[in-house]
Amino acid sequence: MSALLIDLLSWVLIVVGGAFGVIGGIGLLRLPDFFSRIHAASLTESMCAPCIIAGLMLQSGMTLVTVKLVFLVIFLFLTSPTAAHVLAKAAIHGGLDPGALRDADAERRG
Amino acid sequence: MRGPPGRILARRLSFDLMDQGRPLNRQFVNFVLMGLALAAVWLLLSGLLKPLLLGLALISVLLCLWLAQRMDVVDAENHPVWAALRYVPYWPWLSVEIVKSSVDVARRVLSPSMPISPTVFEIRATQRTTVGRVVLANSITLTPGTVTLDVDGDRLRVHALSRDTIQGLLDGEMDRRITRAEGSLQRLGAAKDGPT
Amino acid sequence: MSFLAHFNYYVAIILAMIGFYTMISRTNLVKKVAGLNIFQVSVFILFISLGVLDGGTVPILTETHTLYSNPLPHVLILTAIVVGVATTAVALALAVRIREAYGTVEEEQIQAKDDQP
Amino acid sequence: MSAALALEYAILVPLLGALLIVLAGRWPNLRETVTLVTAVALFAIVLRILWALALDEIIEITLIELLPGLSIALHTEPLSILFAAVASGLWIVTSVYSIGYMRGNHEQHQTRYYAFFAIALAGAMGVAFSANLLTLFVFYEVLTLSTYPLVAHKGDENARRGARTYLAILLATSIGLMLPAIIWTWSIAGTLNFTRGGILEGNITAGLATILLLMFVLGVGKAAVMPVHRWLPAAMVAPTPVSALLHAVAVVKAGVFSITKIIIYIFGLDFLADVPQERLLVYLVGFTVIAASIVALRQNNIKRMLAYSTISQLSYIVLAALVLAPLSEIGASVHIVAHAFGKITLFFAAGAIYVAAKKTEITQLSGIGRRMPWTMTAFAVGGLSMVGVPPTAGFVSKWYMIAGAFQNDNYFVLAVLVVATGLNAAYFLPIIFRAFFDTEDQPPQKDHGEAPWPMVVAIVTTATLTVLFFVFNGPVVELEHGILRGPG
Amino acid sequence: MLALVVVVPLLGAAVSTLLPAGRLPWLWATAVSWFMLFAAITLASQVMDLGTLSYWMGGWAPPIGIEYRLDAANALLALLVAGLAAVVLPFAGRSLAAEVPVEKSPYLYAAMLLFLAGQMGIAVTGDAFNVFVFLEISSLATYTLIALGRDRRALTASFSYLIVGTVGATFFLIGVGLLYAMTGTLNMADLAARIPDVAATRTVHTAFAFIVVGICLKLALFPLHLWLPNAYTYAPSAVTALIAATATKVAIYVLVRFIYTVFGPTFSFGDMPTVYLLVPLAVVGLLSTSVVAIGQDKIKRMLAYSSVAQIGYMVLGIGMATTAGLTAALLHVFNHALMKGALFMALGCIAFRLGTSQLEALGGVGRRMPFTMAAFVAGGLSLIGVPLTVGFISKWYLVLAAIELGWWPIVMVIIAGSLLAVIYIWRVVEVAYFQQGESTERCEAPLALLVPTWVLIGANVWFGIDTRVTVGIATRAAEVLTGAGP
Amino acid sequence: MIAAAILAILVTMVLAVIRALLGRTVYDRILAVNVFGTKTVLLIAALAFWSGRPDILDIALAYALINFIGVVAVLRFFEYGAAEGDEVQGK
Ligand code: NA
Ligand code: NA
Repeated sequence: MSALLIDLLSWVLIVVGGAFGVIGGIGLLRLPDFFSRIHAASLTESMCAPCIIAGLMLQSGMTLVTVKLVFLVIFLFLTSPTAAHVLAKAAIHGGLDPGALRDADAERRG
Repeated sequence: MRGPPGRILARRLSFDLMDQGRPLNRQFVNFVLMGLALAAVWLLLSGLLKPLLLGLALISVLLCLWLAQRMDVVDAENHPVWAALRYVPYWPWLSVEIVKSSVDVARRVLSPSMPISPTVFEIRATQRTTVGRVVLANSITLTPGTVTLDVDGDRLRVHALSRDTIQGLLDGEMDRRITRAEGSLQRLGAAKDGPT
Repeated sequence: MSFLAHFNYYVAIILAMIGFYTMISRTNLVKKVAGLNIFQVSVFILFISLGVLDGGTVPILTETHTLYSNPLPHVLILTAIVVGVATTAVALALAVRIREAYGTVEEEQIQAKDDQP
Repeated sequence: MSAALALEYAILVPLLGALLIVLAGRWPNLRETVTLVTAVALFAIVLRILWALALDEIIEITLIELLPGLSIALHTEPLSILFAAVASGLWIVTSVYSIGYMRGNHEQHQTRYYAFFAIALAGAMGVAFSANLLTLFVFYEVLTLSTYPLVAHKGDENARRGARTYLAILLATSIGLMLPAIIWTWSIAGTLNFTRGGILEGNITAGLATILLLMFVLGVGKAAVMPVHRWLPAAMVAPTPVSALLHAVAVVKAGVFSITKIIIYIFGLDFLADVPQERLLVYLVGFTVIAASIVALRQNNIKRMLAYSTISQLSYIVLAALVLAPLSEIGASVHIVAHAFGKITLFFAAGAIYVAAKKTEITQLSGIGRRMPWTMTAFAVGGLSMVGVPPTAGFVSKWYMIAGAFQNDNYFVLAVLVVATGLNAAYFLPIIFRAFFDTEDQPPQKDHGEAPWPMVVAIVTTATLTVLFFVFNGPVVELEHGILRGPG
Repeated sequence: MLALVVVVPLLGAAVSTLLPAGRLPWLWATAVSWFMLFAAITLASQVMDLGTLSYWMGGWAPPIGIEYRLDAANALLALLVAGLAAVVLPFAGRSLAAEVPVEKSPYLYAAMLLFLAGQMGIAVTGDAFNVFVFLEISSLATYTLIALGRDRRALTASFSYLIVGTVGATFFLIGVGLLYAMTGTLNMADLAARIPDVAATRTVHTAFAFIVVGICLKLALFPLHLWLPNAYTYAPSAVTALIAATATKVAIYVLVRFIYTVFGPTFSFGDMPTVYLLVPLAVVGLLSTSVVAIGQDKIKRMLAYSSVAQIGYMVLGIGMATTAGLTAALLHVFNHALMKGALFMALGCIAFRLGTSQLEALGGVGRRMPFTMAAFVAGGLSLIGVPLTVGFISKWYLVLAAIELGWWPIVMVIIAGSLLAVIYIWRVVEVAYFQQGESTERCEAPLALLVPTWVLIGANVWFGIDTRVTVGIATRAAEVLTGAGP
Repeated sequence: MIAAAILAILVTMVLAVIRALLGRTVYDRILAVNVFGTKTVLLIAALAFWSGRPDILDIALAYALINFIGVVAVLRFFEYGAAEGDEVQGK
């Protein structure tokens, strides 16, 4: 019963992950400028990858394989934002304009 | 003796490994801890206990430590491993945030009209430790729809996919939670490393 | 079917061509190095694919599997990759030194600077 | 001193001399003494070897074995002893003359000059006593390289250009033709030793033999057979004693000597006799004789005229050798001596005229005979010897050449000899007449007499030798009959 | 011993990096090189009396394991590499101290030892893939060594050499890979045994083409030589002496080994048009690069071009496909190493004093540095091929081989090459001896440089007179390779 | 079912490649390449389960490492400006 449940859950996770991956890819194509595309990318990094890996974990159960998957997901979580950050910085340094700075405090009051 | 378990362990180690009465050497402790962490990683990844492989493991761990020491990435400051432990209570909330914003971004990407309004804005970070501030910046980047462009002092420059999603950040919910997580171990007497 | 039979060859050849073309056509030294790498990788792929057995699996011994693809090419290519990495490292180091000496890694500009001493 | 030892000394002594000359460089008198002593010693050594040969001792020594059957080895036979004797003997005279000339002209780098002169003599001795083609080639090149600094002696652009031509032609011919010819010989005969009757008979077709012979005749550039004669006029930039070395003592003699030796001991007279195409070479050389004489006829510069005369005289020797008759071979070898004596006299005279009167052109010589009687008399003797008029050495050799030509009924050669004699007379006699019987058109700027005494001594000696050889040629001719027996 | 000769320099390189900067690394490297010479001599003598030696790395049998294998051919090569190293390294001490900043010395000599290890490795290994690895080890060392040159052009020279060299090595690797695909082995002996069965396949033909072209890139056969002149010109003097003397020679050896042993003469010259590939290139390269050499006003560059020309001679001998030709080629490999080593070292002496190798700067050097210039002239005569020098011996054999085949035009080409050599050597001699320089005061090179240089000159004369050793080994090697002998 | 995941990943990779080719700015390309890289990691992981050889996961880890370093290195190169061949900063 619970085995079936776990299976089911893992399939769901994998499918969802896959779906978000594809959506991210579409975003990568559809979105108009570099800085918006970063968000599409982070969709595939922060959503797709964890979901799929989690699904796989449920597949493999309490084994070293799971541990490796854990390492994998931790590593991705540490690196992918760093990569995105470096990329954005480089782009700005390279002369891409992320857009004008809006007055944040005004926003908060409004 | 008071202090976090790691610190207590460390003090013990330092007393055993060094001649009595010497003041506790934090950097050395961090080395030992790092070494143990590396060894653990190796074991978990290889899962083999053949003497040859263990020997190789030892060699590579020592090599890593040597390199770390040459690059002096290991200093008296608290070890990221423990830093990571502090933020455990914060992770679930972050995960939920990620899921929510993912759905939102996905919606915007898929909807034919593509309702996006890219924005750049600044928020103020209230964390005292560098680690804390890094956690905030990375959390922002991790959550789809927002990315940290630049950190200078306590001001974070953020790019968002759409105006509507930034309210949460401006309210500083995430910032507050991180600061709390940071503080949560503080009460247990963590290292006082002021803002840099 | 014969096309698929030599699929790996075609891939290797195409990659080699790309790498070679990059090496020759680009005047930026770093891009030349990139081309060189692509060229080498094509050879690695060729080598590895030579060891494949249909139905064979990764040559990591376990109890459950019996049919492995030939490990020797993997070993050799591992060496070749190391050599390749070393070469790339030296090449990039040279590129950096050249940039310090000439202030550029563009061939024509270097040529120009040598011609007008 | 055993004869074999003497052979080695013949090469070592001049080299040692060169070393001592360099060491004594700072003290000119000592240096010149060393030169003279070495020259005399060498001549003595050669006489020792001559003596051994006269007693029919067979002397053959191997210095180095390069490859199996291929060695640097020395031996003696009549032809070589003749050449050696002439070269070493004339070296003494030339050294005396050099002292006068170099000091009289205040030349630079005299140490280098005497040192390389000695090395050149070592090379000449090596060529003379070489027992096989490889040895011949080695010392031939030693001679070439060691004379280069002598030709380039002045060091100005003009001298360097002349020396460049000299070296270029001699090396190009020797490396480009002689060396391949040698290697070819090796590959077909399996040996390079000079052997009586030759080593090629039966190993090579007549046609190829002609090509090989041509490669040798042109490859030995020092023989100055046209069209490889250009180096000789080019070398006129050298100081007169060097010209003497080139024209009389060593260099050109080494050339004709080598060719004669190759014809006799590599091809063999009998073998060549069966090679019809060999005539082609006879024509080529005959042409050289005539052409060179005509060119000489049209020169006004004394040394250039002498240079072209040398070219034609050398071709006499090659021509005689190619006639393949026993008597003509003797004529060839005797003419090596005769021409040496005559030509060195002429060059010494020319040098004396240059040092004393600073005159270089024939037209300037009017009436100089009265100011420099000894010199010009010697010049007359030398000239007559070139023409072949008794009582001079030239007559003897020409006699044997003509006799040889008759022996083989070779009327072409006969004709060449007659015409050439006429031409020689046509360019030597006028000079002699001009010198003695014309009157100076204008008096010279500085009133001069004879050149410094060492030069005069040298000139008179060589002139006397030229005359004496006419009378006492018996022993030499007798010795040269030995050619037909050949080495061991 | 067979393994030590490679392992010692490898470890030696590692040790060198740990040594303090200064003279110590140099002393260490020299010591290692002398050990290598000792080992090489022992091995060579063993080969000459016992025949082929074999050693399995780590006891693994081929084809999995790597076999080190020494016959007459690579014994000669090992002698050559070790001998040259043992002479050049003592020379390097003073010479490099003047050209390379001292703090680099540990890495400099580490690179030199790596280079030697690679060269030795190629010499002794019997494994095709191992050849590739060692080839790259020594090449990498060479790139870094060249880049140490004072002129910034050294960097670009090294870079283009790196690109070409790596492409060459990769071509070679492709060829080896294809051979492996066809035969399932990488051991040269096994390859030699198995190739005949598959010789007809297109794959083997492709493999042959890739290997030959790859090696020809490494050995700078015309027209693939364009990297060489700059590399030799801008490298530090001692480095140039070392690589000019050994690197291309080792590449030549690899070519010979593959054409004659691995593929075998019947395949290489029977099934493949090797002769029509190698001989024309050799001839054209020999003549054209000699002519180019005459035009150079930088003597180092002139000698570099002459090296390309000399490579032409060797390839010519290989292309003759006869025992005589191969003997000549191997002889010239050895002899040219001696003469070029000597010449570049003499040039190093000049550069050490005058700081340049420009022709016009040499006026009157004949008087200022008599012994150095004498060495240069002697080396030059050897290069020309004057008797009593090694140059004459190799030319003699080459011409004999050509005559044996009745290739008269080739004979003329060989001779012409010598004459061109006369011209470019004589340009130097004339300036050095018969032209006045602005300065005339004596500035002879220090003994530390002169002695090694003269040792090589001595070798030029010695092996030009006593040819038993060299000719003996070369003939034996040629017989082994062509299968004519045991 | 894993097949579905693999398929999805492949689709994503294709889309990324398209973006890499369309590019516009070099940074778009690098972004796409980075996505491609992380998807490769996932693909390897998925394949490990698909082929029943979880050992391959180590490769996935190694690849994740290389991918990250690669992207940073490339960015460093472009930030360094070597691609444009302008003067060296701070020299
Ligand atoms: Na590479
Ligand atoms: Na070379």
